[in-house]
Amino acid sequence: MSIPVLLFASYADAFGARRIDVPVDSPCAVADLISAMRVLPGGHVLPKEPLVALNQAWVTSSHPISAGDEVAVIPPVAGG
Amino acid sequence: MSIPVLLFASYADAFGARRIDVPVDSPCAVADLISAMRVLPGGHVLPKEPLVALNQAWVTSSHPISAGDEVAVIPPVAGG
Amino acid sequence: MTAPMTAHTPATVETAGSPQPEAPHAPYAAIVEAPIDIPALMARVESSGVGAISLFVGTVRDLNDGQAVTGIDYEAYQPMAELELGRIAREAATEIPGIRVAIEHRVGTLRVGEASIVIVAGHARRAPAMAATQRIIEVLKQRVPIWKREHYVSGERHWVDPTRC
Amino acid sequence: MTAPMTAHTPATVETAGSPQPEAPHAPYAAIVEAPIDIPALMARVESSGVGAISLFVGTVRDLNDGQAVTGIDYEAYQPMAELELGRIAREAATEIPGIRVAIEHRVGTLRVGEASIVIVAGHARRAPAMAATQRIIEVLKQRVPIWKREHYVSGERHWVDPTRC
Repeated sequence: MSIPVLLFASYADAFGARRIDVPVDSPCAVADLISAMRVLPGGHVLPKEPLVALNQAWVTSSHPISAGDEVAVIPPVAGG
Repeated sequence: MSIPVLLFASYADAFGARRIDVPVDSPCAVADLISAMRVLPGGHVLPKEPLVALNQAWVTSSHPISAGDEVAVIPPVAGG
Repeated sequence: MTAPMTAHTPATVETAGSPQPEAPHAPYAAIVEAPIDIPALMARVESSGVGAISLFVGTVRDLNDGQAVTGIDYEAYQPMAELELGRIAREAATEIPGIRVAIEHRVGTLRVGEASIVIVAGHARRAPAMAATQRIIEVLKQRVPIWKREHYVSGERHWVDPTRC
Repeated sequence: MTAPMTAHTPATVETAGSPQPEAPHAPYAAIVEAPIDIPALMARVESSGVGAISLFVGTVRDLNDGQAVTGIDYEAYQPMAELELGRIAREAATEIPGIRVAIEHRVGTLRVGEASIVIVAGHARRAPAMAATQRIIEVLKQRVPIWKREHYVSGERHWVDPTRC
Protein backbone atom coordinates (compact mmCIF):
# COMPACT_ATOMS: atom_id res chain seq x y z
CA MET A 1 0.00 0.00 0.00
CA SER A 2 0.96 3.68 -0.14
CA ILE A 3 0.92 5.95 2.90
CA PRO A 4 0.47 9.70 2.48
CA VAL A 5 2.88 11.48 4.85
CA LEU A 6 2.73 15.14 5.89
CA LEU A 7 6.05 16.99 6.06
CA PHE A 8 6.96 20.35 7.58
CA ALA A 9 9.78 22.86 7.87
CA SER A 10 13.24 21.31 7.24
CA TYR A 11 11.75 17.93 6.24
CA ALA A 12 9.48 19.58 3.67
CA ASP A 13 12.56 21.36 2.32
CA ALA A 14 14.62 18.12 2.21
CA PHE A 15 11.97 15.95 0.53
CA GLY A 16 10.90 18.86 -1.69
CA ALA A 17 7.20 18.52 -0.80
CA ARG A 18 4.77 19.12 2.05
CA ARG A 19 3.14 15.74 1.40
CA ILE A 20 4.62 12.58 -0.10
CA ASP A 21 3.23 9.10 -0.78
CA VAL A 22 5.46 6.36 0.62
CA PRO A 23 5.09 2.76 -0.64
CA VAL A 24 5.13 0.21 2.21
CA ASP A 25 4.18 -3.42 2.79
CA SER A 26 0.98 -4.17 4.71
CA PRO A 27 0.74 -4.47 7.71
CA CYS A 28 3.03 -1.54 8.49
CA ALA A 29 4.40 -0.02 11.70
CA VAL A 30 5.87 3.47 12.12
CA ALA A 31 9.41 2.02 11.97
CA ASP A 32 8.68 0.41 8.59
CA LEU A 33 7.45 3.71 7.19
CA ILE A 34 10.59 5.49 8.39
CA SER A 35 12.80 2.78 6.83
CA ALA A 36 11.01 3.26 3.52
CA MET A 37 11.45 7.05 3.74
CA ARG A 38 15.21 6.80 4.38
CA VAL A 39 15.87 5.55 0.82
CA LEU A 40 13.88 8.34 -0.82
CA PRO A 41 15.61 11.54 -2.01
CA GLY A 42 15.93 13.72 1.10
CA GLY A 43 15.71 10.74 3.45
CA HIS A 44 19.23 11.40 4.75
CA VAL A 45 17.86 14.23 6.97
CA LEU A 46 15.90 11.81 9.14
CA PRO A 47 17.52 11.21 12.56
CA LYS A 48 17.72 7.76 14.16
CA GLU A 49 14.25 8.06 15.70
CA PRO A 50 12.26 10.79 14.02
CA LEU A 51 9.16 12.19 15.74
CA VAL A 52 5.95 10.78 14.30
CA ALA A 53 2.32 11.81 14.84
CA LEU A 54 -0.64 9.62 13.92
CA ASN A 55 -4.00 11.36 13.68
CA GLN A 56 -2.46 14.41 15.39
CA ALA A 57 -1.11 12.58 18.44
CA TRP A 58 2.45 11.43 19.18
CA VAL A 59 3.23 7.72 18.63
CA THR A 60 6.29 5.51 19.08
CA SER A 61 8.08 3.53 16.37
CA SER A 62 6.24 0.25 17.07
CA HIS A 63 2.80 1.78 16.52
CA PRO A 64 0.83 0.21 13.59
CA ILE A 65 -0.32 2.40 10.72
CA SER A 66 -3.70 1.74 9.09
CA ALA A 67 -5.04 2.94 5.76
CA GLY A 68 -6.70 6.33 6.29
CA ASP A 69 -4.51 7.41 9.22
CA GLU A 70 -3.18 10.97 9.09
CA VAL A 71 0.59 10.46 9.35
CA ALA A 72 3.11 13.26 9.95
CA VAL A 73 6.88 12.84 10.22
CA ILE A 74 8.01 15.76 12.30
CA PRO A 75 11.31 17.66 12.53
CA PRO A 76 12.73 18.59 15.95
CA VAL A 77 10.19 21.03 17.40
CA ALA A 78 11.22 24.58 18.22
CA GLY A 79 8.11 26.35 19.48
CA GLY A 80 7.95 29.04 22.11
CA MET B 1 13.57 66.37 73.24
CA SER B 2 10.47 65.51 71.19
CA ILE B 3 10.56 63.20 68.16
CA PRO B 4 7.93 63.55 65.42
CA VAL B 5 6.82 60.04 64.38
CA LEU B 6 4.92 59.15 61.18
CA LEU B 7 2.14 56.57 61.57
CA PHE B 8 0.19 54.62 58.96
CA ALA B 9 -2.74 52.26 58.55
CA SER B 10 -3.64 50.40 61.78
CA TYR B 11 -1.12 52.40 63.85
CA ALA B 12 -2.59 55.70 62.64
CA ASP B 13 -6.02 54.36 63.63
CA ALA B 14 -4.79 53.22 67.07
CA PHE B 15 -2.93 56.43 67.95
CA GLY B 16 -5.64 58.56 66.33
CA ALA B 17 -3.18 60.52 64.20
CA ARG B 18 -0.88 60.18 61.20
CA ARG B 19 1.89 62.01 63.03
CA ILE B 20 2.58 62.27 66.76
CA ASP B 21 5.27 63.98 68.80
CA VAL B 22 6.87 61.60 71.30
CA PRO B 23 8.87 63.02 74.26
CA VAL B 24 12.18 61.15 74.82
CA ASP B 25 15.46 61.70 76.66
CA SER B 26 18.51 62.61 74.61
CA PRO B 27 20.46 60.66 73.33
CA CYS B 28 17.77 58.29 72.10
CA ALA B 29 17.79 54.95 70.28
CA VAL B 30 14.88 53.37 68.38
CA ALA B 31 14.14 51.10 71.37
CA ASP B 32 13.78 54.14 73.67
CA LEU B 33 11.31 55.76 71.29
CA ILE B 34 9.24 52.57 71.14
CA SER B 35 9.22 52.32 74.97
CA ALA B 36 7.97 55.91 75.18
CA MET B 37 5.23 55.16 72.60
CA ARG B 38 3.97 52.08 74.49
CA VAL B 39 2.60 54.23 77.37
CA LEU B 40 0.72 56.60 75.02
CA PRO B 41 -2.98 56.01 74.23
CA GLY B 42 -2.96 53.41 71.41
CA GLY B 43 0.50 52.13 72.36
CA HIS B 44 -0.93 48.68 73.16
CA VAL B 45 -1.05 47.86 69.42
CA LEU B 46 2.73 47.86 69.11
CA PRO B 47 4.21 44.35 68.85
CA LYS B 48 7.37 43.32 70.69
CA GLU B 49 9.64 44.63 67.94
CA PRO B 50 7.78 47.02 65.68
CA LEU B 51 9.22 47.88 62.26
CA VAL B 52 10.95 51.26 62.20
CA ALA B 53 12.25 53.33 59.31
CA LEU B 54 14.67 56.21 59.71
CA ASN B 55 14.91 58.61 56.78
CA GLN B 56 13.00 56.09 54.65
CA ALA B 57 15.27 53.11 55.28
CA TRP B 58 14.77 50.19 57.67
CA VAL B 59 16.69 50.29 60.98
CA THR B 60 17.01 47.99 63.99
CA SER B 61 16.07 48.80 67.59
CA SER B 62 19.59 49.84 68.65
CA HIS B 63 19.87 52.53 65.97
CA PRO B 64 20.32 56.08 67.37
CA ILE B 65 17.82 58.80 66.49
CA SER B 66 19.00 62.35 65.89
CA ALA B 67 17.00 65.56 65.83
CA GLY B 68 15.72 66.13 62.30
CA ASP B 69 15.51 62.43 61.36
CA GLU B 70 12.33 61.34 59.58
CA VAL B 71 11.05 58.54 61.83
CA ALA B 72 8.23 56.15 60.91
CA VAL B 73 6.87 53.34 63.09
CA ILE B 74 5.42 50.87 60.65
CA PRO B 75 2.65 48.26 60.96
CA PRO B 76 3.17 44.77 59.49
CA VAL B 77 3.47 45.34 55.74
CA ALA B 78 0.95 43.78 53.37
CA GLY B 79 1.86 44.97 49.88
CA GLY B 80 1.49 43.01 46.71
CA MET C 1 8.31 26.94 -0.14
CA THR C 2 7.05 26.27 3.32
CA ALA C 3 4.44 28.89 4.11
CA PRO C 4 2.90 28.60 7.58
CA MET C 5 -0.37 26.73 7.74
CA THR C 6 -3.36 28.94 8.36
CA ALA C 7 -4.94 29.21 11.78
CA HIS C 8 -8.67 28.73 12.18
CA THR C 9 -11.05 28.13 15.04
CA PRO C 10 -9.35 27.31 18.37
CA ALA C 11 -9.42 23.62 19.16
CA THR C 12 -10.60 24.17 22.69
CA VAL C 13 -13.74 26.00 23.62
CA GLU C 14 -13.45 29.02 25.85
CA THR C 15 -15.49 29.04 29.03
CA ALA C 16 -18.87 30.72 28.89
CA GLY C 17 -19.28 33.62 31.32
CA SER C 18 -20.32 31.63 34.36
CA PRO C 19 -22.27 32.97 37.32
CA GLN C 20 -20.31 30.62 39.58
CA PRO C 21 -16.70 31.81 39.95
CA GLU C 22 -15.72 28.42 41.36
CA ALA C 23 -16.77 26.52 38.20
CA PRO C 24 -13.77 24.81 36.52
CA HIS C 25 -12.22 26.97 33.81
CA ALA C 26 -12.02 25.48 30.31
CA PRO C 27 -8.45 26.25 29.18
CA TYR C 28 -8.11 28.32 26.01
CA ALA C 29 -5.35 27.48 23.52
CA ALA C 30 -4.94 28.69 19.96
CA ILE C 31 -2.50 29.10 17.09
CA VAL C 32 -2.93 32.58 15.61
CA GLU C 33 -1.55 34.59 12.71
CA ALA C 34 -2.31 38.09 13.97
CA PRO C 35 -0.25 39.82 16.69
CA ILE C 36 -1.19 38.42 20.09
CA ASP C 37 -3.54 40.70 22.04
CA ILE C 38 -2.12 40.30 25.56
CA PRO C 39 -4.84 42.21 27.47
CA ALA C 40 -7.51 40.15 25.69
CA LEU C 41 -5.69 36.94 26.61
CA MET C 42 -5.39 38.08 30.24
CA ALA C 43 -9.12 38.79 30.31
CA ARG C 44 -9.74 35.10 29.57
CA VAL C 45 -8.36 34.07 32.98
CA GLU C 46 -9.71 36.96 35.02
CA SER C 47 -12.29 36.05 37.62
CA SER C 48 -13.37 37.47 40.96
CA GLY C 49 -11.64 34.52 42.66
CA VAL C 50 -8.28 35.19 40.99
CA GLY C 51 -5.66 36.95 43.11
CA ALA C 52 -2.57 36.28 41.00
CA ILE C 53 -1.92 36.22 37.26
CA SER C 54 1.39 35.03 35.85
CA LEU C 55 2.30 35.70 32.23
CA PHE C 56 5.11 34.43 30.07
CA VAL C 57 5.81 36.24 26.80
CA GLY C 58 8.35 34.88 24.33
CA THR C 59 9.69 37.47 21.91
CA VAL C 60 11.96 37.43 18.88
CA ARG C 61 15.41 38.66 19.83
CA ASP C 62 18.11 40.00 17.59
CA LEU C 63 20.79 37.48 18.51
CA ASN C 64 20.86 33.67 18.67
CA ASP C 65 23.96 31.53 19.08
CA GLY C 66 26.07 34.55 18.26
CA GLN C 67 24.33 35.29 14.96
CA ALA C 68 22.45 38.55 14.28
CA VAL C 69 18.78 37.68 13.62
CA THR C 70 16.45 39.98 11.68
CA GLY C 71 13.24 37.96 11.93
CA ILE C 72 11.76 34.47 12.34
CA ASP C 73 9.27 32.41 10.32
CA TYR C 74 7.14 30.29 12.64
CA GLU C 75 5.47 27.28 11.04
CA ALA C 76 3.03 24.90 12.74
CA TYR C 77 1.31 21.61 12.04
CA GLN C 78 -1.67 23.76 12.84
CA PRO C 79 -4.46 21.36 13.88
CA MET C 80 -2.15 19.15 15.93
CA ALA C 81 -0.32 22.12 17.47
CA GLU C 82 -3.62 23.54 18.67
CA LEU C 83 -4.73 20.15 20.01
CA GLU C 84 -1.41 19.66 21.80
CA LEU C 85 -1.51 23.15 23.34
CA GLY C 86 -5.00 22.34 24.60
CA ARG C 87 -3.83 19.01 26.03
CA ILE C 88 -0.96 20.71 27.85
CA ALA C 89 -3.33 23.33 29.26
CA ARG C 90 -5.74 20.66 30.48
CA GLU C 91 -2.91 18.66 32.05
CA ALA C 92 -1.88 21.80 33.96
CA ALA C 93 -5.50 22.26 35.08
CA THR C 94 -5.58 18.68 36.36
CA GLU C 95 -2.29 19.00 38.25
CA ILE C 96 -3.01 22.49 39.61
CA PRO C 97 -6.65 22.62 40.78
CA GLY C 98 -8.28 26.01 40.34
CA ILE C 99 -5.82 27.17 37.64
CA ARG C 100 -7.18 29.20 34.71
CA VAL C 101 -5.05 29.04 31.56
CA ALA C 102 -4.99 30.89 28.23
CA ILE C 103 -2.31 30.32 25.56
CA GLU C 104 -1.71 31.73 22.10
CA HIS C 105 1.20 30.84 19.83
CA ARG C 106 1.66 32.98 16.76
CA VAL C 107 2.78 31.67 13.36
CA GLY C 108 4.00 33.47 10.25
CA THR C 109 6.89 35.90 9.86
CA LEU C 110 7.72 37.86 13.01
CA ARG C 111 10.03 40.82 13.37
CA VAL C 112 12.50 41.34 16.23
CA GLY C 113 10.59 42.30 19.40
CA GLU C 114 7.29 40.68 18.39
CA ALA C 115 5.70 38.09 20.70
CA SER C 116 5.60 34.51 19.42
CA ILE C 117 4.04 32.91 22.51
CA VAL C 118 1.98 34.22 25.41
CA ILE C 119 0.96 31.99 28.32
CA VAL C 120 -1.37 33.36 30.99
CA ALA C 121 -2.26 31.55 34.23
CA GLY C 122 -4.61 32.86 36.91
CA HIS C 123 -5.13 31.41 40.38
CA ALA C 124 -6.32 32.49 43.82
CA ARG C 125 -2.69 32.32 44.97
CA ARG C 126 0.68 33.32 43.60
CA ALA C 127 2.72 30.10 43.71
CA PRO C 128 0.33 27.94 41.62
CA ALA C 129 -0.07 30.70 39.02
CA MET C 130 3.71 31.04 38.59
CA ALA C 131 4.25 27.27 38.60
CA ALA C 132 1.68 26.87 35.82
CA THR C 133 3.32 29.26 33.33
CA GLN C 134 6.73 27.73 34.01
CA ARG C 135 5.46 24.20 33.57
CA ILE C 136 3.52 25.02 30.41
CA ILE C 137 6.36 26.77 28.56
CA GLU C 138 8.73 23.89 29.32
CA VAL C 139 6.31 21.20 28.14
CA LEU C 140 5.28 23.27 25.13
CA LYS C 141 8.87 23.44 23.91
CA GLN C 142 9.07 19.63 24.05
CA ARG C 143 5.74 18.64 22.56
CA VAL C 144 4.07 21.19 20.29
CA PRO C 145 4.78 20.74 16.55
CA ILE C 146 6.00 24.23 15.74
CA TRP C 147 9.24 25.17 13.98
CA LYS C 148 11.14 28.36 13.45
CA ARG C 149 13.38 29.54 10.63
CA GLU C 150 15.69 32.38 11.55
CA HIS C 151 16.58 35.13 9.11
CA TYR C 152 20.17 36.32 9.43
CA VAL C 153 21.74 39.63 8.45
CA SER C 154 23.62 37.73 5.72
CA GLY C 155 20.30 36.95 4.03
CA GLU C 156 20.54 33.27 4.95
CA ARG C 157 17.61 31.48 6.60
CA HIS C 158 17.94 28.33 8.69
CA TRP C 159 15.49 26.10 10.51
CA VAL C 160 16.41 25.95 14.19
CA ASP C 161 17.17 22.46 15.53
CA PRO C 162 17.19 22.52 19.35
CA THR C 163 18.41 18.89 19.42
CA ARG C 164 21.74 20.09 17.99
CA CYS C 165 22.40 22.70 20.71
CA MET D 1 -9.17 58.77 58.56
CA THR D 2 -6.27 57.17 56.76
CA ALA D 3 -6.39 58.31 53.16
CA PRO D 4 -3.59 56.93 50.97
CA MET D 5 -0.65 59.26 50.49
CA THR D 6 -0.45 60.76 47.05
CA ALA D 7 1.90 59.39 44.40
CA HIS D 8 4.20 61.74 42.56
CA THR D 9 7.29 61.40 40.39
CA PRO D 10 8.86 57.93 40.39
CA ALA D 11 11.91 57.70 42.63
CA THR D 12 14.00 55.98 40.00
CA VAL D 13 14.71 57.37 36.59
CA GLU D 14 13.68 55.32 33.59
CA THR D 15 16.32 54.47 31.02
CA ALA D 16 16.63 56.77 28.06
CA GLY D 17 16.09 55.10 24.68
CA SER D 18 19.59 53.78 24.14
CA PRO D 19 21.16 52.91 20.78
CA GLN D 20 23.10 50.12 22.53
CA PRO D 21 20.75 47.27 23.45
CA GLU D 22 23.41 45.85 25.77
CA ALA D 23 23.55 48.98 27.96
CA PRO D 24 22.43 48.25 31.53
CA HIS D 25 18.75 48.94 32.07
CA ALA D 26 17.82 51.40 34.83
CA PRO D 27 14.99 49.67 36.69
CA TYR D 28 11.68 51.53 36.86
CA ALA D 29 9.63 51.44 40.06
CA ALA D 30 6.68 53.59 41.04
CA ILE D 31 3.70 53.89 43.37
CA VAL D 32 0.68 54.99 41.34
CA GLU D 33 -2.93 55.95 41.98
CA ALA D 34 -4.34 55.33 38.49
CA PRO D 35 -5.06 51.85 37.14
CA ILE D 36 -1.81 50.18 36.07
CA ASP D 37 -1.25 50.27 32.30
CA ILE D 38 0.23 46.80 31.74
CA PRO D 39 1.21 47.20 28.06
CA ALA D 40 2.97 50.50 28.91
CA LEU D 41 4.84 48.79 31.75
CA MET D 42 5.85 45.92 29.43
CA ALA D 43 7.15 48.43 26.90
CA ARG D 44 9.63 49.66 29.54
CA VAL D 45 11.53 46.34 29.44
CA GLU D 46 11.23 45.62 25.73
CA SER D 47 14.48 45.63 23.81
CA SER D 48 15.79 43.91 20.71
CA GLY D 49 17.94 41.69 22.95
CA VAL D 50 14.98 40.49 25.05
CA GLY D 51 13.64 37.02 24.23
CA ALA D 52 11.52 36.42 27.32
CA ILE D 53 9.26 38.64 29.41
CA SER D 54 7.77 37.41 32.67
CA LEU D 55 4.92 39.29 34.34
CA PHE D 56 3.32 38.94 37.73
CA VAL D 57 -0.02 40.66 38.31
CA GLY D 58 -1.59 40.74 41.76
CA THR D 59 -5.34 41.34 41.71
CA VAL D 60 -8.02 41.90 44.35
CA ARG D 61 -10.01 38.73 44.88
CA ASP D 62 -13.42 38.34 46.39
CA LEU D 63 -12.45 35.98 49.19
CA ASN D 64 -9.74 36.07 51.86
CA ASP D 65 -9.49 33.76 54.86
CA GLY D 66 -13.05 32.65 54.21
CA GLN D 67 -14.50 36.17 54.24
CA ALA D 68 -16.24 37.75 51.24
CA VAL D 69 -14.25 40.84 50.19
CA THR D 70 -15.79 43.67 48.19
CA GLY D 71 -12.70 45.90 47.81
CA ILE D 72 -9.35 46.88 49.31
CA ASP D 73 -7.83 50.22 50.36
CA TYR D 74 -4.08 50.20 49.69
CA GLU D 75 -2.06 52.73 51.66
CA ALA D 76 1.67 53.40 51.29
CA TYR D 77 4.40 55.34 53.04
CA GLN D 78 4.75 56.67 49.56
CA PRO D 79 8.29 58.07 49.29
CA MET D 80 9.85 55.15 51.18
CA ALA D 81 7.74 52.57 49.33
CA GLU D 82 8.95 53.93 46.02
CA LEU D 83 12.56 54.00 47.24
CA GLU D 84 12.29 50.44 48.54
CA LEU D 85 10.73 49.17 45.29
CA GLY D 86 13.63 50.77 43.44
CA ARG D 87 16.17 49.17 45.78
CA ILE D 88 14.59 45.75 45.27
CA ALA D 89 14.64 46.22 41.50
CA ARG D 90 18.31 47.24 41.56
CA GLU D 91 19.20 44.27 43.78
CA ALA D 92 17.55 41.98 41.23
CA ALA D 93 19.53 43.67 38.46
CA THR D 94 22.75 43.08 40.37
CA GLU D 95 21.98 39.41 41.03
CA ILE D 96 20.63 38.70 37.54
CA PRO D 97 22.89 40.41 34.98
CA GLY D 98 21.04 41.62 31.90
CA ILE D 99 17.63 41.74 33.60
CA ARG D 100 15.29 44.63 32.75
CA VAL D 101 12.71 45.39 35.44
CA ALA D 102 9.61 47.59 35.68
CA ILE D 103 7.30 47.64 38.74
CA GLU D 104 4.17 49.58 39.63
CA HIS D 105 2.20 49.23 42.86
CA ARG D 106 -1.16 50.94 42.99
CA VAL D 107 -2.59 52.66 46.07
CA GLY D 108 -6.12 53.89 46.84
CA THR D 109 -9.38 51.98 46.84
CA LEU D 110 -9.44 49.01 44.44
CA ARG D 111 -12.41 46.91 43.41
CA VAL D 112 -12.41 43.12 43.05
CA GLY D 113 -10.49 42.15 39.90
CA GLU D 114 -8.32 45.27 39.75
CA ALA D 115 -4.52 44.96 39.69
CA SER D 116 -2.67 46.19 42.78
CA ILE D 117 0.83 45.19 41.68
CA VAL D 118 2.47 44.48 38.33
CA ILE D 119 6.06 43.28 38.05
CA VAL D 120 7.64 42.90 34.60
CA ALA D 121 11.05 41.36 33.94
CA GLY D 122 12.70 41.00 30.54
CA HIS D 123 15.82 39.00 29.70
CA ALA D 124 17.47 37.31 26.74
CA ARG D 125 16.49 33.96 28.28
CA ARG D 126 13.44 32.51 30.00
CA ALA D 127 14.78 31.24 33.33
CA PRO D 128 16.30 34.54 34.54
CA ALA D 129 13.17 36.48 33.54
CA MET D 130 10.92 34.13 35.52
CA ALA D 131 13.30 34.00 38.49
CA ALA D 132 13.31 37.80 38.66
CA THR D 133 9.53 38.26 38.97
CA GLN D 134 9.36 35.50 41.58
CA ARG D 135 12.19 36.95 43.62
CA ILE D 136 10.84 40.50 43.43
CA ILE D 137 7.28 39.69 44.54
CA GLU D 138 8.58 37.71 47.50
CA VAL D 139 10.96 40.42 48.67
CA LEU D 140 8.39 43.14 48.01
CA LYS D 141 5.91 41.48 50.36
CA GLN D 142 8.54 41.50 53.12
CA ARG D 143 10.02 44.95 52.73
CA VAL D 144 7.82 47.56 51.05
CA PRO D 145 5.78 49.76 53.46
CA ILE D 146 2.33 49.24 51.99
CA TRP D 147 -0.81 48.14 53.86
CA LYS D 148 -4.22 46.97 52.83
CA ARG D 149 -7.60 47.32 54.47
CA GLU D 150 -10.19 44.84 53.26
CA HIS D 151 -13.85 45.76 52.88
CA TYR D 152 -16.20 42.94 53.81
CA VAL D 153 -19.78 42.29 52.73
CA SER D 154 -20.81 43.05 56.32
CA GLY D 155 -19.60 46.63 55.88
CA GLU D 156 -16.65 46.08 58.22
CA ARG D 157 -13.14 47.05 57.18
CA HIS D 158 -9.97 45.58 58.62
CA TRP D 159 -6.27 46.18 58.11
CA VAL D 160 -4.63 42.93 57.00
CA ASP D 161 -1.84 41.69 59.29
CA PRO D 162 0.17 38.95 57.51
CA THR D 163 2.14 38.29 60.71
CA ARG D 164 -1.04 36.89 62.29
CA CYS D 165 -1.68 34.31 59.54
